[in-house]
Amino acid sequence: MISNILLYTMIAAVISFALGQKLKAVRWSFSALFLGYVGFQLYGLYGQWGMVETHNIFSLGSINFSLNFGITKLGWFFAFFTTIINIMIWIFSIVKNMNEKEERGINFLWILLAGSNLAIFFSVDWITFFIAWEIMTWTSFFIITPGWKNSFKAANWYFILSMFGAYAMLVGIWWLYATPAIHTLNIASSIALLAKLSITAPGTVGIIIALFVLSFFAKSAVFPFHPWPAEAHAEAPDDFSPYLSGIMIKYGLYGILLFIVPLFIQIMKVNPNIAMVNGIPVYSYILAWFGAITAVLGTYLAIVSNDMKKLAAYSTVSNIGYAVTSMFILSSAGVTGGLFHVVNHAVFKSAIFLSLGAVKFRTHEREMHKLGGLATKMPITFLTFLLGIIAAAGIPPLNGYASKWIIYQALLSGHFPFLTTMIFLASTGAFLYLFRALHSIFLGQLPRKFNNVKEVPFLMQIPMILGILSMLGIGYAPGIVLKPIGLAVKAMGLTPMTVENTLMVGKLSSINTAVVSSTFIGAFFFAFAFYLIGKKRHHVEPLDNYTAGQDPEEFGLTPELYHFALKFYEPVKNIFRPIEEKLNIKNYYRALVRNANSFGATLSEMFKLSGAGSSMIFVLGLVVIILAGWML
Amino acid sequence: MKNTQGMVNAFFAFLLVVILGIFFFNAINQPLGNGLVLNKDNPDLSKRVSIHYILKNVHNAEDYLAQHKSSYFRNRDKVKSSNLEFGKTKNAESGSANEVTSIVVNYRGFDTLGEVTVLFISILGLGMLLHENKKKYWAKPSLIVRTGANFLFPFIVLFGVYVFVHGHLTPGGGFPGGTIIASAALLLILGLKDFKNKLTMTKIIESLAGLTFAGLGLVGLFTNGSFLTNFLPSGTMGLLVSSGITALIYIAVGIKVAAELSSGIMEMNGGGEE
Amino acid sequence: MIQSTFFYTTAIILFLIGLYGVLTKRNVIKTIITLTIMETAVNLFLVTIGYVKNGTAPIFTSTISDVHKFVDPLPQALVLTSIVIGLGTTALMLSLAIRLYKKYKTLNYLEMDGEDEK
Amino acid sequence: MKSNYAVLLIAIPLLVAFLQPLFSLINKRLTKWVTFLTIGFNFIYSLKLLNYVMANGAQIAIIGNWKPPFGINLYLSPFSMLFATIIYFVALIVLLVYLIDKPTEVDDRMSIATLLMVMASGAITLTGDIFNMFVFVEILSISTVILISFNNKGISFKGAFRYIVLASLGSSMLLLAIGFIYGSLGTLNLASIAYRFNLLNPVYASVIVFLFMAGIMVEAELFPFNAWVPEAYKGSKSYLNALLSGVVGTTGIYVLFRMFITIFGSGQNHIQVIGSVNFNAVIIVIGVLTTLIGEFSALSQKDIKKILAFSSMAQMGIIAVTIGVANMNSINAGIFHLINHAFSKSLLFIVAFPIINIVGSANIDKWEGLGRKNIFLAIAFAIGSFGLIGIPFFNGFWSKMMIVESVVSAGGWMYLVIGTILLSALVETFYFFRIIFKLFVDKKIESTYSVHIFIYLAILILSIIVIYIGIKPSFLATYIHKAAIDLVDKSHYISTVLGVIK
Amino acid sequence: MIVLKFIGYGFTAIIIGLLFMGIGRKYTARIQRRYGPPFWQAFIDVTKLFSKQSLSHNWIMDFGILMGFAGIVGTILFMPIGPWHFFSLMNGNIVIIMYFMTIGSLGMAMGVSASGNPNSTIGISRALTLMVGYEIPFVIAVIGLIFVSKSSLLGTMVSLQSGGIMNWNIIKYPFGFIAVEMALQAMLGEKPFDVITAPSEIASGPMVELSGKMMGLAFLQHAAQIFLETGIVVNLFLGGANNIWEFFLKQFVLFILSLTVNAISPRFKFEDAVKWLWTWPTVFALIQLLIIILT
Repeated sequence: MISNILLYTMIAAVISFALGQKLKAVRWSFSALFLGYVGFQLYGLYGQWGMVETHNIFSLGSINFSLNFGITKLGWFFAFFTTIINIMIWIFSIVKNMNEKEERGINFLWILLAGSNLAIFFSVDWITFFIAWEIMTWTSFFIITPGWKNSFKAANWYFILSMFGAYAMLVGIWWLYATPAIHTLNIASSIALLAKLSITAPGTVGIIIALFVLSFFAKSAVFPFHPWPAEAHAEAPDDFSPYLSGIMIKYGLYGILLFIVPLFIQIMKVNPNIAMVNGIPVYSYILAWFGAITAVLGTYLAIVSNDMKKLAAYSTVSNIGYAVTSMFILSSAGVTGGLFHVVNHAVFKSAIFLSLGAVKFRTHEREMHKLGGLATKMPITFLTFLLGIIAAAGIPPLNGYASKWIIYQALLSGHFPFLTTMIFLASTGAFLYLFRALHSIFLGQLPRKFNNVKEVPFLMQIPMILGILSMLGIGYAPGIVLKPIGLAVKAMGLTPMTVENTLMVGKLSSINTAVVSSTFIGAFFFAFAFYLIGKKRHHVEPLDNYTAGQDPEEFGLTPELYHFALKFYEPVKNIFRPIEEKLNIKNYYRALVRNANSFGATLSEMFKLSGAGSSMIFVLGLVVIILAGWML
Repeated sequence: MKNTQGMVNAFFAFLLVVILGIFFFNAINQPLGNGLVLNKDNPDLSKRVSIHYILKNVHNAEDYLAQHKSSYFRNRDKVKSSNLEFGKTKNAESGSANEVTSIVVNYRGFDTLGEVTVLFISILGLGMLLHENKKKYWAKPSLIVRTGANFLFPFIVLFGVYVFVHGHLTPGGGFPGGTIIASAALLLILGLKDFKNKLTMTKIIESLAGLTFAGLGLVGLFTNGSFLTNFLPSGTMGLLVSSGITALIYIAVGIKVAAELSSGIMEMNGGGEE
Repeated sequence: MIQSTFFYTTAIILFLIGLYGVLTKRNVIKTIITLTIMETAVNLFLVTIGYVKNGTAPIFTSTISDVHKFVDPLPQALVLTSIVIGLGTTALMLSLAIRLYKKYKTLNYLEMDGEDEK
Repeated sequence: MKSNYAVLLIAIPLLVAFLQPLFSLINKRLTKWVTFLTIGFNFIYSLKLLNYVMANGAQIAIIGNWKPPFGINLYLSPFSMLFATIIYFVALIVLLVYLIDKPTEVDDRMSIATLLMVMASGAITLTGDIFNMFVFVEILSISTVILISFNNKGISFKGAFRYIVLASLGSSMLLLAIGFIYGSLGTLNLASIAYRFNLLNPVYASVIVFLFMAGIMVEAELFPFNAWVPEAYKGSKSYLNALLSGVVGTTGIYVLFRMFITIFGSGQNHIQVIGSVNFNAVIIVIGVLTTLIGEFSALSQKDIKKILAFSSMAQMGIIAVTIGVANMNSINAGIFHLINHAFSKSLLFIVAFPIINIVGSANIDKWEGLGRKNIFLAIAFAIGSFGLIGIPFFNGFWSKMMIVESVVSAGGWMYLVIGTILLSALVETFYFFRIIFKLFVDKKIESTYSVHIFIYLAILILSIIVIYIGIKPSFLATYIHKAAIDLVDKSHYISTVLGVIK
Repeated sequence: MIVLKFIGYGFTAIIIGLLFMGIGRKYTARIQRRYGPPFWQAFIDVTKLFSKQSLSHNWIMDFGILMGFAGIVGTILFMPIGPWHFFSLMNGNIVIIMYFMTIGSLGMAMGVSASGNPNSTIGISRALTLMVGYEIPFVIAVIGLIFVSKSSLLGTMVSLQSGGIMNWNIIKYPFGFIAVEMALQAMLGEKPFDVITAPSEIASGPMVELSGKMMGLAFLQHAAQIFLETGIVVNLFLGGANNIWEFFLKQFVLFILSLTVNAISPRFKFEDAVKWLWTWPTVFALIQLLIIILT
C-alpha cells in the first residue's frame, strides 16, 4: 500500500515531466489533485499500525540492503499533516507558477519531494530513512536554486549543513550496525538495544546519539546550524518557502521524536546509573539548552533583519527552538507540547509565508521598508498575516497559544526556571519582530507605486483562507490534533496528557480553549459597545497627519519617506552591538569555507612544482612512508 | 638567493637519497636465518625456476606444490645428472644452445612480445611527437664518410643478419642484430647527403615482422592449444636449423627491431617530409 | 676476488646517484640522463642476481656444457627486456624534450610557463 | 583447453596493432575504426569469458605450453575478468567519441597507442607473472604518454613529461622490487610468490612491498606518487581523460588489490604485517591523504579537467582505504566503488568534451547557461556527478554506503578515517553542485558547435548504466561477490595456478 | 447572567482605573506643589472625548484600538479580584494573563501604526522593546512564585498567602517583590520609563494620531491596564484580598508608590531604560529565584 503510494508518486512525477514545458496549468493542477489523492489514501491508512512492506535491493558481503516501509503512529501523524499543508501550498503555487516564470522540471522535483517526504515518515529502517532523507535534501536543493546566483549561495548554506548532517547520520547508522550488541538497521529495535547498551557502554551510545543529533539539528537549523534558513528560505521561490519553513525544517524534529526522545525515555527506564538533572538525563538537558539558545538567537536575528522572508525564516528558527527545548524535557507534556507546536507552527508559518508570497506576487518586493499600507489593498492577505502572527506570538485565541501553553506547563512543572526564562524571552521577542513585519508591510503609509495593487486571485486566497480557518479551528479545539498526538506519545512509552476537544489538563493548571476564545469575543463586543457611542468617525487620508502644524507634502515628504520602517529596532541593535560580532556565527562558517578554499589552493600548488619537484614529492613521500611505516 | 635555494634543495635531496640508501643497504645486508633474503655469492640455482630452464626439463619438473616450499627441485642430485650436450641432444624442450635465448623467446616468449610492443609503441610515439619535424640537411659529408658509408653498409647489414640468425646459438639475437642494422641506416643518413627517408618501407617491414611474431604465436594456439607454443620440432641443439620457432621469432624480432630503430632514426632526422 | 656484494653496492650507489640527479636537476635533458643512469643501475642489479662465482655464460658450446657453472640466465633475459624498455622510454623522453624545447625555447623546466590557463 | 584461448584478448590487439601501419597506408581514418572494432571484439570476448569463469570458477591460460611457475600464465577469475571487461567497455565508449573527433595527421599512431594501452591494461589484470606485469605496465605508461601528448599543446608535453619521469622512477622501483623478489624467492610467477612470500625475511619483505607500492601507485594516482595527475589531465583531451581515469587508474588500483590482498597479504581478511610494518595502516594513510588532498585541491580549481582529475585522485584514495581496511565488506565496497567510479568519471569526462567545445572553455565559470543551450548534456553531467557523489538511486550511493559501513565496522582509529573521508565527500559534493548549478543558470550561450550523434550515444549508454546500477545494483552484486571471494582466497589462487596441494 | 457579570467586571476596572488616574494627577500635582485637577477629572476627560468628532485613516485603525481595549478587558476576567473570580478552572492562570494582555498591546500597536504617523510608530517600537525589558524580571520573579506554589493559578497563590501579613509573598520573597515593583513601573509607563509617550520627544508617541472616541478608548484602556497590572501584583505579592475594597486599597498603595517615583524621577534614555531593566530588576529576580531553588 505504502509502496504503491510512493510508486504512484514517481509515476506522477514522470507524467508531469512528460507533460512538458507548455501545459503549466494542467501540470500544477494535476499535481495538486494528485496530492489530494495521496492525502485521501493516507487517511485510509489510519489505524493500520505495524504494517511493514519490504523490498530487497541487493545484498553484498554481509549487508543486505532493502527498503522497508511501515506505518507508525508518529510517522502517520507527520505524513498526514504534512500532506494536508502541502496541498494548501500547492494550490497557492498553481496560480503563482501560471503567472510567473516557471523553471524547467520544478514540478517534477516538487512531486519527488512530496514522495520523499512520505518515504521519510514511513521508513522503518535506517537505510530507507537515509535514502529518503538524501533524496529530500537534493530535490529541495534544486528547488531552492532555480537559476539565479544569490539563491545558489543561499542554498549552499542549506545544502552543506544538511549534507554534513546527513554524513554524520550515515556514520551513526553504520556505527549502530557495527556495534555487536545492536547490529540492526531497524529503527525501533535499535532504540531498545541502544538503551540496554547504555548500561555497559555509555560512551558509544553517547557518540551515536551525538551523531544523530548533529544530523537532526543540522536539518532543523538548531544552534549552531541556525544560519541556513534565513538564507535558503529567503531566496527560495515564494511558493516553496512555506514548504521549507512549514514542513522541511520539521524533518529534524521528526528524527528527534523518532529516535532520540524515545531513546532517552528508554534509557531512563532501563539504566539506573545515568547522570540526571531535574529528572532528565544530563545529555537531554544540554540538548534542551541548545533549543533554548536557538529560540533566543532566532528571535534576536529576526528582530534585526529587514528582509521579510528572512524575518519569517528566523522566526521559524526560534519556533523550532521552543519545540526542541520542549521535547527534550522528556515529560509527557513536553513531548506533546513539542509535537503540537510542530503542527501549529507548520500551519501558521505556512500561512505567514503564503501571505508574504502573495505580497511578493503583487509587489515583487522583499525588503520591508519599501512596502507599507497594503492592508487596505489586500485585506485577505492582511488578515492571514495578522492571524498568523497572532498565532506565532502565542496570543490566546489562536492555535499557537495552545501549544505554547503546554510547553510552559512542561517547563514549569519540570522545574526548569532558566529554560522557561529563555523561552519566555524568545516568545516576547517574537512579538517585536512579528509586529514589525505587520507594520512595515501592511500598516503605515502606502507607497505611491503600490496604489494600484490588487488582492491576489481567488485561487491563491483559498489556501490562505484555509490557513485562517485551521488556525482558528485548532485554537478553538486543540483536542482534534492532540488526540492523535496522544497516540504517538503513548507509543513512545509516556502517559499522554488528558485532553478533550477544547480542554487541556496540565499539572499546574488546566485550560479550556473554547472559554478563552469566547472571552475574547465577548470582550470585543464589550469594547465595540463603547465604539458605538458618540459621533460617526470621520475618514481622512493617511498622509493628512499630525506634523506639528506642517503639511507633510510641503516639506517634501512622500508616503515612502514618511513610512517609518527601516531600522525599526535600531535601539535593540544598539543594545546588542557589543556582542553582535560574536553572535554572528555565519562569520565562523564563512571563515571555514575560506580556509578550506585556500587550503585547497595551497595543496594544489604542490602539483605545479617543477619536474624535479614532483620527483621530490615522490621520493620524499616514499621516504616518509617508509620511515612512518617502520615507526607505526 | 636562487643559489641558496638550490643548495638547500640539493642538501635535502642528498638527505633523502642517503636515507633511501640506508634502506636499500639494510635490505641487501639482511642476515640469513630469519627467512629468505637476497641470494648473494653463488646462489643456489636449485631454489630458482631457472634451473629447469637450464636443464630444459620444465615438463618433467615434479608437481611444484608437492615440493618443499623453499625449493623448486626435490632431488638436488638430479641437477648434477644433466645429459645435455652441445650438438648431440635432440628434441630437448627448447632447442637453442643459448639458454638466454631459450628463455627470452621460448619459455618467456610472451614477455618478449610485450617488449617488442614497447619498442614499437615508443617509436610510434616518437614519430607522433616529431611528425612536424622538418628534414634537416647536414653539412656535406666528407669523402671518407661517404665512401665508408657506401662501402660498409652491406657488411654491417650482413653482420646484423648474422647476429640475429644465430641468436639461438651464440650471444646476441634479434635485438642486437636489429640494432646493428639500424646503425647501418644511421650511417647512411650521416653519409649520404641526399638520403631519402623510407618510412613507408620500414613501416611495412616492421608490420610484417610483427605480424610474423604474433602470427607464429597464434599458430601455436590453434595447433597445439597454447599461445606461442613451439610447434616445430626443436631439432638437434647447436645446429643452425634447430629450436623450432625460437629461431624464426628471433629473425622476425631482428627484422622488426631493425625497421623500428631505423624508422626512429629517420623520424628524428625529419620524418615529416618524405 | 670480486664479491657480488660489490656489484650490489655499486648498483645501489649508481641508483642513488641517478636519483639524486633526478631530484636536483631542472634541465630536461639532465633529468633524462639521470633517469637512464638509474635504469642502468637497476639492470646491473638484476644481472648481479644471476651472478655465480667463476661461472660461465649460459650458452652451450662445443666446449662448455657444464650446466653447474652457468650463471642464472633468467635475470639476463629480464635485463634484455629492461634494456629495450629503457631504450623506448628514453627515445620517447627525448622526443618530448625536443617538443618542449620547440614550444618554450628552453630546457629548464622551471621556465616553461604560459598557456596553462586557456 | 578452452581457457588458453583467453590469450586472444592480448594477441588479437597486438596482431592488429602490428597491422595498423598497413591500414594507415590505405586510410588514416580506417585505423580508428579498426581499433574500435578490435576493442569491441575484446569486450565481447571478455564478457563471454567472464560468464564462463562465473559459472566454472577460476581458470588459467597457459602460454607457450609451459606450466606455471615456469611459463607465463594468465589467470582468469571473476575478479580479473570483471575488471578486464570493464576496462574494455570504458575504452569502447571512449573510442566511440574518438571516432568522430576531428581528424588529425597522427590519427594512425594515436589509434595504435590507444589500442595498445587498452590491451596492456587488460593484460595487467589478467597476467599471472610479475615481470610480465611490469612489461605491460611499461606499455601502458608509454601509450599513456602518447595519449597525453596527443592534444599537441605545451601543457600536454609538460604533463606527459612529468608523467613519464614519474613513471620511469616508478618502474625503476618496480624492477628493483622484481629483482629483490627473484633474488630471494627464485620465481616470477605470482602464485608462486604468494605461496612463498611468508618465508621471506620480514624486513626484506617489507622493502619489496614498499618498492612495489611506489612503482604501482604512480598508475593508481595515489598521493605522494601522483604529481603528474593534474597537469596530464589538463593537457590531455577531455574524453581521453576518461581513459586515464577509467583505464589507467582502474588498472593501478586493480594491481594494488591483487598484490596486497592476494599475493603479499595473507588472503583472508588482512594484509599481513610485514616486518613490523603495518601495511594496512600505510595504505589507509595514503588513501586518506590522497582523498583529502584531491578533494580540497579540486575545490580551489576552475578548470573542469583539473577538477575531475583531482576528483579521480580522491576517489582512488577512497578505494585505497578500502584496500587497507581489508575486511570482506570493504573489499566488496572497494570493487564496487572502483567500477562505479570508472563509469561515472568516464561519463563526466566524455560529457565535458562537447561542453568544452560548445562553451569554448574548460573554465567552469564560463559554463553558465549551458542547460539552456543543450539540456541533454547538462542533465548527463548532473547524472555523472550524482553517480560520483553518491546520491540515492545513482550507482555511487550504494558503494559509498558500503564503504562507510566497512570502514566504520573496522572500529578504532577508523572513525577518524571515515570522518576525513566524509569531510572530503562533503567538499566534493559542494564543488560538483556548484558546477551543476552553473549549468542551469539562466544565460545565453552563442555557439555553432553541433554535437555528433556518437557522443550522444556514448553519453546515453553511460548514463543508463549509472542509473541502472543505482536502481538495480543486484545484477552487479553477484559479480562483485564472486570477485571479492576470488580476491581474498589466496590458497585457491595458488592451487588453481600451481596445481592442487596433495 | 454571565453577560451582566462580564459588564460588571469591565466597568469596575474602568471606573477604578479612571479614579486612580484622577487621584494620581492630583497627587503628582501636590508633590510638585501645584494645585492639580479634581480627582474626577479623568471621567470628565473621557466623556468629553467620546462626545467629540473622531478622525480615522482606515478601518484597521478602529479595529486595532477596539482590539486593544478588548484585550485588556478580557484579561481582567482572568484575574481574581478579592473574592471575585470569573472562571473557576482558570482562576488567574498567569500564563493566560500574560499572553492575553499582549492582545491589548498588539491591538493598540496595530491601531496606531495603521495611522501612518512616524511618531506613533516610534512610540510603538519603543513600547514593544520596553516590553521585552520589563517582562524578563517580571517573569523570572513569577516563575519563582509558581515553583513555590506548585501552580500557575493566581487564585492558588492567593490562597497560599492567606492567614496574616507574614504569609504574604512580599515578606517571604522581598527580592522578587522589588523586581516586580521595578517592572511595574515600566509596565505602567511611569517615569523614569515613560519613553513610550515621551511628549517632548515624539509628541505623545502612540497617541499622536488619536482623537475623539479613539482617544477615549485608548484612555479607557489605560485605565483598565492600571487596574489590571496593579491587581496582578497585589495577587502575587500582597496576598490578594478578602473583599474587593481591601483589594482596591492594596492596588491604590501600589499605584501611589509608583506615582511617587514618577513624580520625582527624570526620564531614562530609551536604550538605558531597557538595559537598566535587564540589570537591576533582573538581578533581584534572579537572586530571588536562586533562593527559591536552593531552599
